[in-house]
Amino acid sequence: MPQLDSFLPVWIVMFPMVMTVVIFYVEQRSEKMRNALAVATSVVTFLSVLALYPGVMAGKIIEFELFQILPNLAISFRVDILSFSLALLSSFIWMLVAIYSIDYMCKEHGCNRYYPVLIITLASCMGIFMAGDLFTLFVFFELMSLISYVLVVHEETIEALRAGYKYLIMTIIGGLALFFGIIITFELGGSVSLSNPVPLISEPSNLAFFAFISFLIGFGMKAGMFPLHVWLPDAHPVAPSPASALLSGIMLKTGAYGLLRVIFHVYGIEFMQATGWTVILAVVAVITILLGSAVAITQENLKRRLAYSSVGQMGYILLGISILNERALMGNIFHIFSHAFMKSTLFLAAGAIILKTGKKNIKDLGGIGRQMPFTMFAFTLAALSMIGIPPFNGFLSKWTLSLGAMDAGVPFYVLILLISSLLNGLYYLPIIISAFFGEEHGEGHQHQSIKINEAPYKMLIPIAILAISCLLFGLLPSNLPFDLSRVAAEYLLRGGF
Amino acid sequence: MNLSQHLPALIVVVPLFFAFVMPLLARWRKQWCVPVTLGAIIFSFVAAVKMAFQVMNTGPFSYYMGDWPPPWGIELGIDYLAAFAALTITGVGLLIIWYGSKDLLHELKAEVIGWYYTLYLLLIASMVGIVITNDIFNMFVFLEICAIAACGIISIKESRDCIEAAFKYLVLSVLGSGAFLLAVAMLYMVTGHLNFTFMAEALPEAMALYPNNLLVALALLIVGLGVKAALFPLHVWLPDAHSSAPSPSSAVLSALVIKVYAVAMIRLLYLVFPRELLGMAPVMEIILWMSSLAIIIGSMFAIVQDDIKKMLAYSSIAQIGYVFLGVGLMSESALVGGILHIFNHALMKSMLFLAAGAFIYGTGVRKLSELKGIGHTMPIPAIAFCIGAFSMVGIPITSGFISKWYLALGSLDVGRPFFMGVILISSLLNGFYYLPIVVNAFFGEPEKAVAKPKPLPKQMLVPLTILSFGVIFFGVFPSLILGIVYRAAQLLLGL
Amino acid sequence: MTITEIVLRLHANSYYFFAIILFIIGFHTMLTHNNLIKKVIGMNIMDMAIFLFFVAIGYVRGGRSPILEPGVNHTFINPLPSALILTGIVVAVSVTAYALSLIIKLYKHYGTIDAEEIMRIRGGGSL
Amino acid sequence: MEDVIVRYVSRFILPFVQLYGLYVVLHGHLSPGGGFSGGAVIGASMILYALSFNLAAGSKKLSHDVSSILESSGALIFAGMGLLSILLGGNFLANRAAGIPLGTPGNLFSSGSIAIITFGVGIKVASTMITLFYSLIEEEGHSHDHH
Repeated sequence: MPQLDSFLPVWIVMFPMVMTVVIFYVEQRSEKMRNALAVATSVVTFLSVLALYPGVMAGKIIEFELFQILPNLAISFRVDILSFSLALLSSFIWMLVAIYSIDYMCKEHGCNRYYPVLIITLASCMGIFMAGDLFTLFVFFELMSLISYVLVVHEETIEALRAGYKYLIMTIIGGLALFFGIIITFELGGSVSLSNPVPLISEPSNLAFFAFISFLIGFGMKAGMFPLHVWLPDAHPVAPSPASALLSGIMLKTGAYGLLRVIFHVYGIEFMQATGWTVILAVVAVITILLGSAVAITQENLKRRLAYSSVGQMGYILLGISILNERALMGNIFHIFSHAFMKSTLFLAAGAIILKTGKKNIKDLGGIGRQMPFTMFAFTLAALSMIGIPPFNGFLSKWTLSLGAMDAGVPFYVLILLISSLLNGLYYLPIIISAFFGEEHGEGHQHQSIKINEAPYKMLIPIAILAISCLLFGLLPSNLPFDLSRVAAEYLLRGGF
Repeated sequence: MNLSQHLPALIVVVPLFFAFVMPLLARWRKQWCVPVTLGAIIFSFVAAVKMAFQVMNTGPFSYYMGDWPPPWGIELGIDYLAAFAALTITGVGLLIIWYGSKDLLHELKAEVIGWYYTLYLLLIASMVGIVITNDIFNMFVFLEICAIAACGIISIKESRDCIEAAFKYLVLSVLGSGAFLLAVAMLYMVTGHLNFTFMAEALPEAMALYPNNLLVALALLIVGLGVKAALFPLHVWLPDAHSSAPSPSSAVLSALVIKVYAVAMIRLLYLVFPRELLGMAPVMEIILWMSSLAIIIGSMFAIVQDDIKKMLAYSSIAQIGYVFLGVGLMSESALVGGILHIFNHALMKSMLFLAAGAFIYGTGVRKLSELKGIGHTMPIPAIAFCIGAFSMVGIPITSGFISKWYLALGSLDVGRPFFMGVILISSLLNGFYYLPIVVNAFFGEPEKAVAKPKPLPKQMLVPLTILSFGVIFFGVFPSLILGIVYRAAQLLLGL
Repeated sequence: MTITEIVLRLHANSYYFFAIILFIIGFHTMLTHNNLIKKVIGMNIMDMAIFLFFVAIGYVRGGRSPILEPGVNHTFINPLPSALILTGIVVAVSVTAYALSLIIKLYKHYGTIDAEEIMRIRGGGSL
Repeated sequence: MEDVIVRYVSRFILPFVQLYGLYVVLHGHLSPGGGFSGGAVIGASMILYALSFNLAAGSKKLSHDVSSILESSGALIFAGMGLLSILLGGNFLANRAAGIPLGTPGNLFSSGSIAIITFGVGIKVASTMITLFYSLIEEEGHSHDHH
């Protein structure tokens, strides 16, 4: 049914939006209904995305124009293999996080604000991945960025508000930079559609360069690119853990996704190779990797350490984009998957620990592995994957990335990846070691008698699924994310058609 | 008798007529004041809608007062710009006074409320008059009525600040009018006409003979209208006047009154003065730089304000800069952006002022720092304020984005990305002062007066809701209004 | 240009010349005097200068007011500027009245009509 | 003010002043002058009366209320004539084109709606002058009370 197909993207974006309103009304009556609806919405969204699978794998590109805001400037949707992959990933993780939230958030205040926001950010995130032109992408990007502000400041502590303000200002800066880039693209190309048969900008010029830099700032801000990462380590830790998982696991990736679209659709690969502008991206990516990993070591707060680790990991993805060959791209897209799985596992596990013990600092976590073995086991799996130990998915993505770097003749990048993995080891392993073998100390010592249980099963199941995915997608030579990454990379290099 | 053919006259005369009826009503039938005022403005609004449709279907048309054809009689010319501006004025004006019908009760003494409606109707009539007249002296008369009525709706609240602000405004306004009248004299001297069309025909010839005369006239016009439109650096009167006035007055002053002068200036610069004259002196360059400074400095001043209405007033200075930026760039997109911003800013700023008014009405708090948590206790005005703020920053799907889009496109069209940078920097600055308010409103514990506000009457909530809906609606479907704006810009540029 | 020529030209344009001088006097009064009443007077002088300028445009030397009488043929002045200026005068009168009433109110609030004094009482700002 | 000379003189000249004002208003369409000049003369005469006798006496002759009603009605006459032209099928303020009889040029009752409009303007101007005077005087009185 071709008809149904082309409406699906609209449905996927609109359904959560409508449900947001529904939830908003329902939550006045019943909390249970609210939670159920939130989970149901994310499940339905995930299934709807999944329904796109046959069409997309057959190489079909679904396009649908909703309406034109201005001449040549429409709200339109377009699903190709790359959109599909990321949408699938996001909706999947969103679903798990929604389930996780039910128990995590039950003790938090302001749930009536949290759930609608959770669902509408899902909608806008789907909108970003399924946008058919840069303008739609921009609209949903801004929507997501602004609304996730509410997630960031959910705790309403002074710390959170301060981090939120930083986040908000950076978002505005990023949004304006994107606006700048998009309008130059529109001026030069006459359109901002992603389904243009040829790249929108074909002539290098000052304006085109400005636009590139603007896109880099706009999307790089979101992706936590150096030097625009400053908001990230503040904003991610202060959010509630499920929200941190989404912020780090998914929302960072929208920036990378945007950059992919810009490089392959707005400029085109030949253009990029000819001008060599990606060198800028490569340089900042390298700095981002080293900086993120190195600073993470010095962090005492667990979630803050995870946030810095995200900065480092986003550096891999940006580096992958800058290399511009098939294997690097493949590694890069696969790393989007891997990092999403790993980082959400880590944040959700951290959340479970915080919920049960209230401990946020790493030095207090000694012996926690004996009290919450299951959670800590999942944490360990993800952390090992993060370091890049085979056979986890983190290893697979780094491996592919390195191969790509070798193909491109820059073994230097491989060295960077190695150093960074070493640093990752330096900051993840101590947590694990002290959790399982360390002595319990600190404030918790007096309350030795209080038995700390595992988190409720509604929280454990998502953690388990994610942790197992880390292992599974690394272990199996041919799995769905890997295939998708491969096809998407080929597709992008073909010029995106 | 076919009423619809007399709409251009009636749209001005009906509010004018009821303005004079109002003192009588205020004396004997107080309860009729509000319905009659609303009725008169609704009539004008319907007339404006009808004229807009007519102008879109059959093109510009004119109306001869007293059946005297120009150049002898006064001609009212309904072109795209006029219809568009009339629509904006009457539409937004209607919502503001609807809101005002309740808000004024607590801001003004009971015995002067009738007079307020008189002044308001005069103001609406004169603003519509300014935009639809095709006769420069007629324009001057309407300018004066507008100036006095505008000062009147400030000074009617007899507080110290209001009287003082009104006096300052009046003096500067009179200076502006004087400059305008002198310019009219100079133009009449060399062309012998007062009608725009005839003047425009005679000017090229006159320019060859008396270029200096025309340059002086042009300078006087820009200064005269610039003072009234608060174009930087002639804005000194605006912050006091707009912040001290009663909220509906602030809304109408910021949203409409300063725009009307911009419309007058657009008409004179583009339709009357020959293009070569604009080439002789760097007029457009000057306007461009003045507006850029207005945009940046207005926003910067707004950041340091602690009074909510004063902040909005400074923001208006920046926003009028956008309109003039569009005028100065002289490209189609930019002009579209500038003209569209007249409408968009009218929506946004009236909404913001009305929301601020609602805060003041409900809690009596004017200080930004004390408005913490207002979003919990007064959700509708706070959400309206939030939408307005987003629109000011230029977040997509709000109407502010559309005008910024066109302005930026226009500055690229003429190859001057610098001015796009100005727009973006000012958007950022807007973010700096609007967003903290929004954040404070929703993420803070209400204290003292903010915790227990007076409930807002429906007459205040409904206009606010309509305006905020409008901001979103025209952000998503700008094409409804863009058609007429495009044609206006094309007509002005002679495309 | 010799002095005579300048004088002759000034004489030919004497109305305009004096209008401009009046304008400057008015403008100067308005800007430099602190007394609000004097400001209003300056405003009026300025307005009058403009009116003079405007009316002078329509004046024809030796012309009469244009009342048509059968059989008599005269040079007439251009009545239009005069008619327009009548409107201008009306406006000036209303503005003056309004300004004066505002000054009365200001006096009521501040007990002075000196702009600087008012500024001092308010503490900052300008009038 | 209790000055006998002023009172006597003003009582003597007031009728002439008013008559002259009325003349100027009514001949507005025939000769120089018109609603504004004539109205100003009439208004001035009323102000003179109020000044030379006293405010209370002036108010008795023409109270603030009445003058503001006259003020509104003067303007309404103007606008009403304009609307009448529309009712008669012409444009706003149309005179002959709307079919209003013009009469013989030079006669007092001629020139159609212009005469009536001039009369309306005369009323408006005269009453406005008086209202302004009253308003300012009353305000002044208030401010003296205040201090």
